[in-house]
Amino acid sequence: MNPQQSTKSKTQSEAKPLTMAAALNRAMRDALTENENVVIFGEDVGPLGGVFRITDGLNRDFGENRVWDSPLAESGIIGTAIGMAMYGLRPVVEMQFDAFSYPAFEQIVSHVAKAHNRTRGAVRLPMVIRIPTSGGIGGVEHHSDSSEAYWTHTPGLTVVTPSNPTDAYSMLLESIRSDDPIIFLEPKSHYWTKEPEATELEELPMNKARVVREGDDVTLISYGPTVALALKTAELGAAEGLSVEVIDLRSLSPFDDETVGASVRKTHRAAVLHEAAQFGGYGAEVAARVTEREFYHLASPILRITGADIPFPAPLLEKFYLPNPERILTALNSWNWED
Amino acid sequence: MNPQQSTKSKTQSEAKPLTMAAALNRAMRDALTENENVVIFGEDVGPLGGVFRITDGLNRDFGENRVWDSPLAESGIIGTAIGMAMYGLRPVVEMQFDAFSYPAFEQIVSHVAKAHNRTRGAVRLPMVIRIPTSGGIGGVEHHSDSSEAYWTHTPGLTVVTPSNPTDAYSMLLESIRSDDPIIFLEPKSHYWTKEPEATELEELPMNKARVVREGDDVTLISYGPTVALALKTAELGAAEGLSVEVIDLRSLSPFDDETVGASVRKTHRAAVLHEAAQFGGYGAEVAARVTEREFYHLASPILRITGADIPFPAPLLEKFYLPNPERILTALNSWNWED
Amino acid sequence: MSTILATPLPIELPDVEPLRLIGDTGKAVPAKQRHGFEIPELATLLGIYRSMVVARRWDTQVTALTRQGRLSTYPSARGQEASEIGTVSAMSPSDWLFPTYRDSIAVLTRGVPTAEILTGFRGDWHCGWNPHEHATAPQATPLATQVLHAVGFATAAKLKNDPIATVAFIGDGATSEGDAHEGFNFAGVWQAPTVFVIQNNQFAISVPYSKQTRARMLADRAIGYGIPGFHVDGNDAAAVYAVVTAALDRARRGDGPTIIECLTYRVEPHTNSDDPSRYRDASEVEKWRAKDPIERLERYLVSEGALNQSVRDEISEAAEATAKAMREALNQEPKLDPMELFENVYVTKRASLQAQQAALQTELDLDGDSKK
Amino acid sequence: MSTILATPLPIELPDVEPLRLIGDTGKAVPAKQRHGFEIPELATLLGIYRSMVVARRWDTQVTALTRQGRLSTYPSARGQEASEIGTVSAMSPSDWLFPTYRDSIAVLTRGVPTAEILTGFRGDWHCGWNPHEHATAPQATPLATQVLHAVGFATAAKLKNDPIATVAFIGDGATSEGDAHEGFNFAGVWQAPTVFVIQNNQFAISVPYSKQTRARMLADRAIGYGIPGFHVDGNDAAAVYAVVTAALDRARRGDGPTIIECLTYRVEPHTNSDDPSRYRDASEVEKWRAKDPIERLERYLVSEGALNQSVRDEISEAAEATAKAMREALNQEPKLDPMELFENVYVTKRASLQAQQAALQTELDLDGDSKK
Ligand SMILES: Cc1ncc(C[n+]2csc(CCOP(=O)(O)OP(=O)(O)O)c2C)c(N)n1
Ligand SMILES: Cc1ncc(C[n+]2csc(CCOP(=O)(O)OP(=O)(O)O)c2C)c(N)n1
Ligand SMILES: [Mg+2]
Ligand SMILES: [Mg+2]
Repeated sequence: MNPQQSTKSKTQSEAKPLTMAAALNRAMRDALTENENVVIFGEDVGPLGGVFRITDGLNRDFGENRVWDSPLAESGIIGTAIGMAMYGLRPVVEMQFDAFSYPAFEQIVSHVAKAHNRTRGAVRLPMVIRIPTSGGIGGVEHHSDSSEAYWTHTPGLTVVTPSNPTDAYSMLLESIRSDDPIIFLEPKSHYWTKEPEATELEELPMNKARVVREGDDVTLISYGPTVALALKTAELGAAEGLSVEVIDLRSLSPFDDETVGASVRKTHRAAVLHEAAQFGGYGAEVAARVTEREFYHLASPILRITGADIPFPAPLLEKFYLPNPERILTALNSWNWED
Repeated sequence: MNPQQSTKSKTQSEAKPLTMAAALNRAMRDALTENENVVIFGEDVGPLGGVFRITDGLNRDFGENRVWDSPLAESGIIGTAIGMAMYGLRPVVEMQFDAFSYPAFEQIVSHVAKAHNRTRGAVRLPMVIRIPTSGGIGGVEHHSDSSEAYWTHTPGLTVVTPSNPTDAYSMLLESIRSDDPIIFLEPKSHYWTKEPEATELEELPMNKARVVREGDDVTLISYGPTVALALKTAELGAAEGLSVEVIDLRSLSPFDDETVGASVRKTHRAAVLHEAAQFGGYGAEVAARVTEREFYHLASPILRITGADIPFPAPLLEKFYLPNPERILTALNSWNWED
Repeated sequence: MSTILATPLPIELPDVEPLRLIGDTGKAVPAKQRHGFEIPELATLLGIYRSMVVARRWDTQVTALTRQGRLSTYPSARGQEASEIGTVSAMSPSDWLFPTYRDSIAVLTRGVPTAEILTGFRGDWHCGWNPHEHATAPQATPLATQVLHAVGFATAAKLKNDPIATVAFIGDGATSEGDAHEGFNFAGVWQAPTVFVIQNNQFAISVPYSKQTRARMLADRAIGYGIPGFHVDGNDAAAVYAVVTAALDRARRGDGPTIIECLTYRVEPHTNSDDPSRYRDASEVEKWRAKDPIERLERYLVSEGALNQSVRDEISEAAEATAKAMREALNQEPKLDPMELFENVYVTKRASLQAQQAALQTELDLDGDSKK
Repeated sequence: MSTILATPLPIELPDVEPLRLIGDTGKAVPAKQRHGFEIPELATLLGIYRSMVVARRWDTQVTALTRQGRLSTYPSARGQEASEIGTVSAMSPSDWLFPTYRDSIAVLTRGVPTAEILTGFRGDWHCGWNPHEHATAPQATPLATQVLHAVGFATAAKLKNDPIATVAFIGDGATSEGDAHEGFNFAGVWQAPTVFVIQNNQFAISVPYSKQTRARMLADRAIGYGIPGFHVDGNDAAAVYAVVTAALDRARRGDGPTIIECLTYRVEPHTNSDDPSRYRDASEVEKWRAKDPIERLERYLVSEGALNQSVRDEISEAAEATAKAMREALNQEPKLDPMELFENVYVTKRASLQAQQAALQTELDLDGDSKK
């Protein structure tokens, strides 16, 4: 069966998942069903269903040869996944948290990202590296990192992150079907957020950003865990008479210059939100590239509203670190709005 | 003997080194002499003196207990250096090339960067991680990476890089004396560049940027291997009537906002140069932060003139990848100079 | 001699039972099965027993309060007291311990105050104690990384002719990480005075030993590093204490590192958020609960006449006092100072961080004002 | 049985000589010292000998041209021909090889054309051949990483009931890396059909075995993964071939992985830019040059009457032809297309990369114009 034949929307509409966790689970289930080369392995992804239960039931339903627990070694997981992908399988592996992908850094940066280029296109590595990312759940040290800047700076990697169940489903399925290796960042604080009943998001390829709320005064550029934050800020802003356009980037690499550029040319102002530290963070790329392209349309510098340049705090202190709507609005008010 | 008592300038003037390699060697020699807690280890840094011979003679002169070859494992080198630094030693370790520091990524990001913060200042890790960085020497795959963006995005790390022998000496000595862990990037293409006889650079703390050439029309922000490139471009520019100010950042983290800001407020235009890929590269931070601070002084967007968003090319193709003076001048000419 | 190891291994190596000095039922193992080790003196064992009882009570209390949501997370070491306490009881105060998240009771036994241990699990800061004050490193979360720290620390001490040793705890799962290997190997080459105590509790979260490695036993790893390896009954505090003591002596004598595998079992869930019903039978857990290390040592002490009612009472009281202190520590509101977030990122102050700190202070001040 | 491994190891394990089937002087080792292995048939050995001679000539030629600066770098495998060729001669064409930078002669013997091997060392592209065409992965530079790829590939084949095996070469130094450990361990648990061939040439650039590990031998590592380990004379092509063949059979039978340590020596510098006088005695090198693996096999074949002058002549001619082809390949100007730099970074085309590609094209066009 040709995986491309099954249409995403059909599979999805059959049973619309309510939480992002359920959506991700369904995407893997559908991928396992549609393509016998899809395999899933990693730490605790088998009978336990992963520490977040995202692979719940898959080991039971597809068996040990399709979904299994590996020994506890991240470089080992990525390295063996590379070999499997070279063979022709489509491994979907889980790093338990961002910080626990670091032991696999060399395999990801020196091999996953480079094998296709190294071999002039002869070796493809169709693999997905799922990483529950970011904070907001009061995790102890090493459980709340945001690692996107490391991956997005690495040529050869594609980095995407959904912010809602609909996207989680379609983007994960698209990632598994992709012939490129994909870093798939799952905002863990939103695993259990339910899709508002009313939402009927349009299907969109994963390399496109989405305008999730229209506005005129300022463009808030967000992704993964900060999309909900941006929307909340927009609500508050509206109450104060500020019309905020919210963009969900969805794909961090590649970056959708068109969608973002169009918005900024309309609003003339923009801010980018993320949880990671600011210095050299992903927001730097967003600010730099949008400024390069839209400088003469900008009324004020692009703001970065992000985590501070400190290690992610202990659980009881994370609220001081994470951007919040008030902080964002204060930052926006720092602009000279007379210009 | 208190290491802080010996003045840098004195030791240095005794025998001014000619190449950066010799300067670095002398800095380590002086550090080993002045402080018995300094130790040096890593792959091949003993009798061989390192693959670039930067530790030449140190094992012979200081013995196996001060300078020695470790087993071949980068995580092992960093991890054991952490333990030694906890004990009170000041390890100076070498990663043979940027790409071979990646196996140590977890130890660097999750421990080196975080131990002091984790323990509320109780545990200090005075260690220096030397990394020969960047391309330009026709190295085969994995021998020409520029890893600075990974380190500079990591709170807790200090990242510096010299561009000339004088700085190489003083900055390495200052790094070894520092109580913070330092990532010390050595532009390998300049190891054998000799200091022009005439140069008498002033001593400068390593956290300060240096204006290495004054100019009025544009600020070229460079560091490590791109400083010489920037200077060459400035020469060419001068011939065309373009007055280029060249800044050598020296410290990548922290960033010297004052020196760079002052220059940009004077020239109203800036470009940042580096070898690493552009997307999410260090130049993004430079462009973003300088724009944030100096937006109303900027006549045009800050340009990033960098490597392309591709893996570092094979030796015979690197010349197409590395920025060159013509490319830089062309880029500068892309600005609307009428503004 | 020219025998060769060039045949499949199962043929070469004999079956092995873990070393034990006191059997399941609390009886001393016959001398000829003790492989040269002696049962520690009663006074020593009584001290260990006392620490184990106190630790169990403390662990139980922490677990209960974690279930109530008072702590962010807590990985219990219930059932592993013989390994945990047997090990640290063999250490001298100046030897350094490199523990993991699992080893809170070992840290407690080292003398770190309750409140300082709970800091990390409650979430007011990452590490609550000053490692230099207690010769105890922060509890490592990134698996196996601490093994290398222990080797580096020990090597530094050796270079300085400082006669201390280090002990690194590591779990069975974590031995699969590259860092474990690098640590064992560096220690062998450098003859670092380090004792590696592998607590093989047979699970890494949900993953059983059989999916972790095909090694007969983890002690076998030692052979590949040219260092001694011991396979010890991890529920026999006497055996753990005796072997760790011998290994520490060896280390201090300059004879290098040792790997000690303590075979035990994690009777509790991995942490409070785990659900073991998904991956193991309750009956297996019950089997191991019956092999309780505290009961075993207690039976031995009783049979040797070393544990009378008044000692028992005293120990109970100490345990209750520790539990009470634990509850009280937790009842103290944590002192949270968001400004501290910026204080120790670097030793050398940074203007940019001070600016971020000031911005947060302004935000909090405004917030305070708006709430007035 | 309840023997125990609870004593320092040197007491437990016997001295071990590496397995050899043909001795230093070219004589067959007595049957009872062959540990169950048979000397391969003469026809097989003659084929191996032929490949070794060709490989030596090729390697010598490449080394010479590298000294002249015609290649960017070249790590010679001179003196390791028995390990390199003995191994790949045991493989079937559909088995996959995962080589390192050191193993060009193995890649050559697999049938990859000279020009395609030299691509990487000359520097026109990172890897010159299509791995799928030759069942040979790119030569790995990041040490030990390829071990995991070999395990993953083999596991995938096993999952698909595809009866192939994989072979990963790895150096003595690289066995210290975490990835080597993870690879051996994963292979054990998954019973991957992989053969790990450790070429212990006793140096990692300048670092001798004694600073790399305290293990008696690297084959001992196998014990800690519950898999078979063999310690083989890496200068005896017959032994290497026999043991690798047995291990591949085992793998294909579903009996899992094997570690084979080939004890040999790097007689050349690490690469052309190395200076061995800084770290080892020339006399040691001479000692090992005298143990030349080609001469040893030659003596055996001659003594068995399998190598007459006409065969020798034919082999010499083949070797010269290979060297000539090598020189010719290098005389071809490399085809360099800077536009290709952007073509295969992703399978899925990216607008941003196409823009960067176009910008470079414009720059080159302008440059071309300006030079007209
Ligand atoms: C590098 C890394 N990977 C993954 C994790 C997540 N994790 C925490 S504990 C654990 C299981 C560890 O098992 P084991 O080593 O046997 O120790 P135990 O918990 O049984 O004491 C895992 C996978 C981690 N902390 N660090
Ligand atoms: C991860 C990594 N670290 C360091 C290097 C640099 N390096 C290349 S070869 C080498 C020595 C390898 O020795 P060994 O594994 O014994 O192989 P040999 O060269 O002797 O064949 C080193 C340190 C590398 N390529 N990769
Ligand atoms: Mg365990
Ligand atoms: Mg070697």
